[in-house]
Amino acid sequence: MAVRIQEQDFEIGAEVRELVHGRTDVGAIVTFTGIVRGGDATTAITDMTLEHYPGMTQAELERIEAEASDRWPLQASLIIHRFGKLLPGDNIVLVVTASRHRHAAFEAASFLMDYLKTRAPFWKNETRSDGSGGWVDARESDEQSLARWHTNRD
Amino acid sequence: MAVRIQEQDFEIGAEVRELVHGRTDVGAIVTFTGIVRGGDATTAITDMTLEHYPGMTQAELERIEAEASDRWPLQASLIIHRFGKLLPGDNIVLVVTASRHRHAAFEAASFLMDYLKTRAPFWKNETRSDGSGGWVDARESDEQSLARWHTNRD
Amino acid sequence: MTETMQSDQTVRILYFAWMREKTGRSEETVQLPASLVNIADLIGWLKTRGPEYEAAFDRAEVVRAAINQTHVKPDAPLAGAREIAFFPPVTGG
Amino acid sequence: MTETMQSDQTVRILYFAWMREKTGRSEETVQLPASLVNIADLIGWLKTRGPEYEAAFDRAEVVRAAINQTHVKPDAPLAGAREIAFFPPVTGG
Repeated sequence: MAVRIQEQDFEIGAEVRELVHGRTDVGAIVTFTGIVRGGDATTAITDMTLEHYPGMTQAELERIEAEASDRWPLQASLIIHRFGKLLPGDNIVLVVTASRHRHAAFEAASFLMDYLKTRAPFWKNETRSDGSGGWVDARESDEQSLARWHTNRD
Repeated sequence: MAVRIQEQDFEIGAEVRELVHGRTDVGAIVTFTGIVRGGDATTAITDMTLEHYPGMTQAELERIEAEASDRWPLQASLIIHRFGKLLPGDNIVLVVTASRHRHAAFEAASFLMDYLKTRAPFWKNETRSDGSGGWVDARESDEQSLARWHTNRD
Repeated sequence: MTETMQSDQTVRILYFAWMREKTGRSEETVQLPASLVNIADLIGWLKTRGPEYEAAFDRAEVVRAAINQTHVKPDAPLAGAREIAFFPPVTGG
Repeated sequence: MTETMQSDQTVRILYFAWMREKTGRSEETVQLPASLVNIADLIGWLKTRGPEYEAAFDRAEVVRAAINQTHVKPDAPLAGAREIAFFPPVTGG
């Protein structure tokens, strides 16, 4: 179980190898990678800056990871989130979950992303080619995605 | 969209890079990796041989991939399945899905694995340290996992 | 022609995993009797060909079949079949 | 002491994203009036401190808060708070 907040890029293959190296009890690994999209033709995104709340981010991601470990039998997990200036095509976030069985790995990774999207203190500021950039609005659908995890538990 | 049936290993990072290289329209990439488990302490798995139906495997996986592309807005996908002799800790299967949004990528990857588990013509034969190995029985739970995709559509 | 005559349909039959081990063969080419309409009929006929077939198809309900490399049910017609495969439930992934 | 007196509670207040831009500061240290019980009270008090605060908290319902680096609701008590943060709904991931 590990959380890293960093400016530099990550490499999925290396992170997965590191996480399960030498283990023979893991049957399923799911990774999620979030990437900066370039926008559409009329309003291309030039770059994006991710601001975060350094004191809180690490603790909040660790809480979310602990919650996932509490709900699913995970043998290993990893969250990496970048901050600073990013370009279209750049990696933003990596979530990795390892478990004996595939459904636990899939569900835990999906849960981690839904929680991260609504709880991790990061804010995106886009620069767009037509000057329409600025702080990205939160998506109502991200809040709604959380609801399904509540009904599973309560 | 690609399917590969091969004896040799694969490297997740290289496959993901290849799949989305130079693209700025992909926002989410999900990978699933299936790995040979070593069994428990009393009946360790020494090795495993994956037999398949060469003529049918490629076509069947392509049908499954086409079905996923039909249901979710995928920008890219990849299925790699190994055959032959494998050891505990070895990679068996890789599924990669790329989409604009994370839920499509997660659901399509999960769907591909559920279908692959019940439709792709592969059979596992385990060798165990206590001589109890042999052909692996299909899991009833894998058949049940399919049902949720039917209710979504019908 | 009558039901007891041989048809002109020659098919390649493949066996995988424990179906291969139990029948003792990975493939064979057979001429189908014209009386056989579907996969279930073919299984019934194969079981008359020897104890190894009888053992392999003993629990016919767990045996899966494919015609021309596509999964089929026991009531699938044999007409047009060039390659038929029998195998246990799959266990890949 | 009476409600109008200053308490001994000094807190660091942090502002992120457009809350930082609207208030014109990323952080400040303030002594909380003892009359303030919860986050909603603090927001009401901050809005009296100048037009930049009024603008920042104009739509208070969209502003999120954390006390000591943990998410809280507007009715969360200020007692024990050393660090309070205000920010828009998060947009990471």
